Amino acid sequence: MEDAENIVAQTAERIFADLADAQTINSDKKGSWKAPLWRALSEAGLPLSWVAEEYGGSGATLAEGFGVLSAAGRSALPVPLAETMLAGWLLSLGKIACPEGEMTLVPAGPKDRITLNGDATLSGRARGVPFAKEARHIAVLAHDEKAKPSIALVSADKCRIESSLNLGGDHTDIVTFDRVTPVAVKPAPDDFDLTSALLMGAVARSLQIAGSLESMLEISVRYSNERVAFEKKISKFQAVQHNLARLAGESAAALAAATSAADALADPATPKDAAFLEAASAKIRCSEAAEKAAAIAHQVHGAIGFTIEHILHRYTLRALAWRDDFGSESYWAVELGKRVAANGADELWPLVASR
Amino acid sequence: MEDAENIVAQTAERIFADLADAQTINSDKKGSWKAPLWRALSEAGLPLSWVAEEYGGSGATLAEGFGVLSAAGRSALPVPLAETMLAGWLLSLGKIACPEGEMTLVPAGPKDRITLNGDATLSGRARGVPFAKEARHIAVLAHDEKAKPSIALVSADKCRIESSLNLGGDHTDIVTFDRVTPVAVKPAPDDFDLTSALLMGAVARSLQIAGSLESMLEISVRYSNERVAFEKKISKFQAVQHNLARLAGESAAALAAATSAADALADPATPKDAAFLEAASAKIRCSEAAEKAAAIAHQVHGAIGFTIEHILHRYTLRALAWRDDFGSESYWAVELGKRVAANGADELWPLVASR
Amino acid sequence: MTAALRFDPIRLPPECVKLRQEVRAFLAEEIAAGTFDPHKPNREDSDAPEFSRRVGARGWLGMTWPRKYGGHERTFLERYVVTEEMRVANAPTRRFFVADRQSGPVLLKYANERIKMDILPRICRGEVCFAIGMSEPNSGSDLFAAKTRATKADGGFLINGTKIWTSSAHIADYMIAIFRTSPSTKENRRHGLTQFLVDMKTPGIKVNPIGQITGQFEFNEVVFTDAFIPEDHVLGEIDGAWKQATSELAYERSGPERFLETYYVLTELVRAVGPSPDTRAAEGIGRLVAQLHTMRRMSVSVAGMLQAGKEPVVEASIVKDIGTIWEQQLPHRVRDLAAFVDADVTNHETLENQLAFAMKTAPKLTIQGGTTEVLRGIIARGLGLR
Amino acid sequence: MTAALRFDPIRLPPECVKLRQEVRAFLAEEIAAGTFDPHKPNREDSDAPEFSRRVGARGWLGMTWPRKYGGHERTFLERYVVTEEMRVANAPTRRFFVADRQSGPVLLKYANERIKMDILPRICRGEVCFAIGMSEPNSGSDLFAAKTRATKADGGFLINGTKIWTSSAHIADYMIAIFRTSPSTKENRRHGLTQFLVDMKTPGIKVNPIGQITGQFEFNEVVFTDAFIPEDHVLGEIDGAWKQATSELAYERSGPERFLETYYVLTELVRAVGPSPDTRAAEGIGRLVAQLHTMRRMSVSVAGMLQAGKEPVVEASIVKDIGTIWEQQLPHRVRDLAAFVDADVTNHETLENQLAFAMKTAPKLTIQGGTTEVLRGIIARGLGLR
Repeated sequence: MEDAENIVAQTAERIFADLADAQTINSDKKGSWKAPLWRALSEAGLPLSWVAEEYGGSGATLAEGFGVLSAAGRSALPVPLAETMLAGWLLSLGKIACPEGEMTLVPAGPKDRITLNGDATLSGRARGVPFAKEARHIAVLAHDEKAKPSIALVSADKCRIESSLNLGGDHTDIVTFDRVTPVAVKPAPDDFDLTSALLMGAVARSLQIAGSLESMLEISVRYSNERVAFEKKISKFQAVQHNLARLAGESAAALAAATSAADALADPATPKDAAFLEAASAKIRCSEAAEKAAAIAHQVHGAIGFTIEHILHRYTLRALAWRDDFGSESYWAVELGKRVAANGADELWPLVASR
Repeated sequence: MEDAENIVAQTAERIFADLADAQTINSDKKGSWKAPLWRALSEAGLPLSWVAEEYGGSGATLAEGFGVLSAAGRSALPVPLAETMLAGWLLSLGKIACPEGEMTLVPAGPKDRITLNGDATLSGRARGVPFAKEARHIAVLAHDEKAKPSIALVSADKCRIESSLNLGGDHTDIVTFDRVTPVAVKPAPDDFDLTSALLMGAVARSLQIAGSLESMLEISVRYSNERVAFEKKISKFQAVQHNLARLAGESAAALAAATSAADALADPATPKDAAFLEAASAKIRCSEAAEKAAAIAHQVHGAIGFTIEHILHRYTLRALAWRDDFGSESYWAVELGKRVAANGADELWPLVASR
Repeated sequence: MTAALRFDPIRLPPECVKLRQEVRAFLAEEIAAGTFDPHKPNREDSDAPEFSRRVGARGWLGMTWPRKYGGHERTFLERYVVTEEMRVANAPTRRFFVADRQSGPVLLKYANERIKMDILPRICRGEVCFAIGMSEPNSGSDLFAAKTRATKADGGFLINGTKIWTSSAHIADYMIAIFRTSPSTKENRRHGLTQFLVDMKTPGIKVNPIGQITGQFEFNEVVFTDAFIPEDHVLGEIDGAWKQATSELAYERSGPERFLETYYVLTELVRAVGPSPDTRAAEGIGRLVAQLHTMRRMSVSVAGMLQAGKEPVVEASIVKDIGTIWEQQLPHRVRDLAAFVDADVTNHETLENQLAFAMKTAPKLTIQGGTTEVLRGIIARGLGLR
Repeated sequence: MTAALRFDPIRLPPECVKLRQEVRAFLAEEIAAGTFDPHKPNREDSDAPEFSRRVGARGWLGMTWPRKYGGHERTFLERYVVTEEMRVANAPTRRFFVADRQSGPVLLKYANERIKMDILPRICRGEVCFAIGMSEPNSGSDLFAAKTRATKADGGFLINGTKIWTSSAHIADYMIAIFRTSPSTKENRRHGLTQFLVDMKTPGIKVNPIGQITGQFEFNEVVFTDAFIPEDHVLGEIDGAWKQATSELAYERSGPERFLETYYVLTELVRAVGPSPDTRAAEGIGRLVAQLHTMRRMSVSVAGMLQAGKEPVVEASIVKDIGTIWEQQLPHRVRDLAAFVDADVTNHETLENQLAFAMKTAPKLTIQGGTTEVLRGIIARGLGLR
């Protein structure tokens, strides 16, 4: 789907432009931007984009929701929109009605294992759970002792939450479930597992990273056309041009990988192996791009980009932080590599060429 | 030791200039340069630099011999000078008198295991043995069934040699010892093992790689100051300047790592751990530099450097090929990493700062 | 956005899936028949004329061209599928590749009807081989420094000068070349070059093969001495080749051949490590596959733009920039990852041979058909920096 | 050789070995006493004045300077050992580092005797902190675009303008700065700047801290409004600062601080993987250690050249270019290698915190004190390319 046709994403983009301007947020030490922004997003139905109307959501398509996430990345949005969308998506798979307010989800990484006990309580610990501290509810994928997966809705105040911040200054917390009684718990769909949940999260983060890279490119190009050194615009130096060309390349690769993976997940006809390749590759490639792109964007900006007052860090540090969520690039690379090897050399090209 | 004070290296350099000119060798399809070159090297006593006079050598110091290898690298020398020197060094450690003519040595890599049988014959196979096909004798480190190491001198015509060529077109052969009776066999010195032999070979190759990188830098800088494109010398383009600056950096790093390691091995006071760090690091860093430097040198030269007539490939392809000998950079990196980890985090800095 | 870079996801339509199966079946037959060995990229494949004809007979040359010229009016995406399958199989495409990719489209756009009716159907049948005469001894990346002269003569032009690095000139039937018809002007240094169709059988053309470090003889020096070219072999505007060059090069910049040139070593690595690699090898393979997949999706996306009638010069340049650097480094990464592969695995020698050839091929990948430096300049211009 | 780059191996003499033990013992005491925590590079260490005095008392400041100015006439290699041990221990050196490394040597060379006798001994005792006033809001890498004016006044100069990115200005006692005393000339755009010693207590100087993305306040904007500097505080030639800048910057370019800035994450990685890492982690650590060792040997070699009275500008620039890129990428490589470290290892949180801080520090490493682009330009000049 082209963003131009995606009205949901356009709505989001408009709200971000009005209420999540990077410079305004950066200058506002009191966080007074936060409540109006979330209110506007909620009123537009965006946090529950992926929840059917019967469950209290706005029933957008996966593709439309993915467009929202790209836009959120371009804005380096510091509220749990992606997390609430993902939580809503997970709850919908469990046919659980969605509550209002900020949500997040578990698993946030491949080591998160939550147990559904015989008495229908949840036990376990999850690390690096984005925005847990700001969430009212948590959508959880849990497994019983027979490894059968269930989806649960948990009130955040029932959990122990150890607070910490990621590189970008957003919450990434440790959540401990100590025989927590969920608000609701239902069986997960057939075939749904930890990997399915992580892949969806990985694609969400890939889109956000790609979006932030688009913005890094834009503000770096603009800065290079303004800043003068050695008596000319720095954009006229071949070294700067080539650096920006590389940044454009990384941004383009991230964009291509992320949107292709989103399209693969949005297409019900995509074979499972192809979806895995797409989603894992997106997270790997976007994360690799984040490091290179952030380094170039900072290099082009020089000292000014290193200040807290400049908005550049809003994009660079979030892009770097997002690499860690829902499986790092190293994790997905090992998993992808193992699959490729297990399938054998002669199956590699058919897999790559499957879409 | 400064090369300026190293008369042995200066002698070598003079012979290379006279009889191993890269352009002459490159144009000479018949190999008629080879016999006079080897004759001159032999007459100057260079192949047996590291052999004491009592064993038929010229008794140069380790440092002097290392200087010869740097010069050989700068000339991309395609005869087994380094190998004969190493073989002579190994035989001397076993107090075995050296024969005349080309030699090579085994082990050439970490997987080469040669057994000294009860009947004093040798069995086993070694891969990637440099110049085996052109060698008259092979110096061998072998182990008996109790893992006690011995040094042996073997006549090459007693071995089965499967011929192949490395990237640079020099021989790198598979040598099979099938109950071969050596010319001589003696116990190795205490403390001497496979690793000791490989480290010495690794430093030799590091010096050769570093030397070849010096030449790549020199001819690339010269070419960039001659070649005109877009109406100016290509050396005036910032992109070319920065590429050559990076090439200079890689060349400098290789040179520093290799000469430092050579100095460490030449200094009897160097602790064993420090010698390992130096030699392994040299091989790792020089090999990494080879890839980057070769890519840049070719990029600067454009299509002309891709032709068989131009001398560039003599340096680039040999530097790349030498990465494989006496343990690749991956091999040494794993070994070094294991040692560092086994010693523990708090011992890392003391090791790095030990010289 | 300053630069509206777009790489929309393309879902290959069903006809592509079907076509891919046909191409694979065809290639399997050819391999079985001994036409080529997919594991040996380093063969001299300069003369596989029969293979070319069979590819043509399948309708896989001139796929997107009008039927009246022997084409098949199929999509760029279908053409893409054929190209990538051929490339991955290491099929001997040299004889027809340039004609199909570059020369045919130029003729379609600039040649007169008679020439089009004569040559294009023969390209589609796989009967003719093309070369491209751009570089000269003193003009490499800087095409507009070309000096080889086309002097007006009765009914045509006399060509004098030398082209160099001309791939396949030794087996080519035709060359499309740029020659100097006027001096450049102060206002426009790109002025004065004209594009010509050259029949390689013309008297006064001498082809001298140049050896490559790979051991192959793939490119050539081509010396013109009073070689006569008829007037109607001018392609496009006299003195105006520079206007034609940009769009033409777009064809060159983003095809699957721009990142698959050394792909074979990756397949062979997967074979060598076996079904249960350690974490080190698994991660390395996973990253390489993710990078490859991403470039392919970018490249497919560009094919989609071509199909939609766009001229995605910047996007195509990005694919080539990233792609060629990737395929250049690939053999070195594979060598690293294969460092601990047992020398006794069955494909060890194949892998070693492939690595050696790929490493020797590598340097040219970021030079030929637009260097890294030129590509980044194009991208920078697209970003509004120059 | 076109470029006679030399990096001769240096064997640190016995006095260095002894000195190193003394420094380590001293630092261990300081750590035990709670002066600083070597595992916490992210503290605000701007004010550790007592530590500075104790370092001075040990004779480790002004080590290479003449005794008459409070120095110790020891070698550059001894100074090197002290510097690297302090850096690796994450000791709070900010207060004295600039004075010892850069400002003192400038004063030694260009200040009058009275100033030297006044200030240098105090530097050696660890009593004074220096800042360097180079960059301005519109002149970053291009120092010669500086506009802050020094206007001749009775007995001295009046300074008006703004310096920026001035590290430690908020705690500094003095600044060495360049100000414009004349316009640049057509023939020499570097003409017209003069170097001054500025007492930071001078009326008319306002220091505005600038927040960094690391959360620290380390650099500042410094605004001069009719700040008076006495005539004898001119350092070197009026209008001729450009002649002094090159050799001065050499001090900045190759010290161990140029590749050890994020070193702590490597130590912590080794701790986290434990004594028996898998092949992936072992290889990664091995390569990083080899790269680190190589840079250190290069850097020691440059110290040896300084000791021998040479001015190894190109060699020093190479060390800084390679070193800063390495230390910039190091936290990312360590993050990769630590990807599968168990969250329960004892130092997990330390490693995580260190990685976060190192990643935020990383961008500045290739910008401060000579960007990558500037360094490569210097190297290119040394190679004879410009």
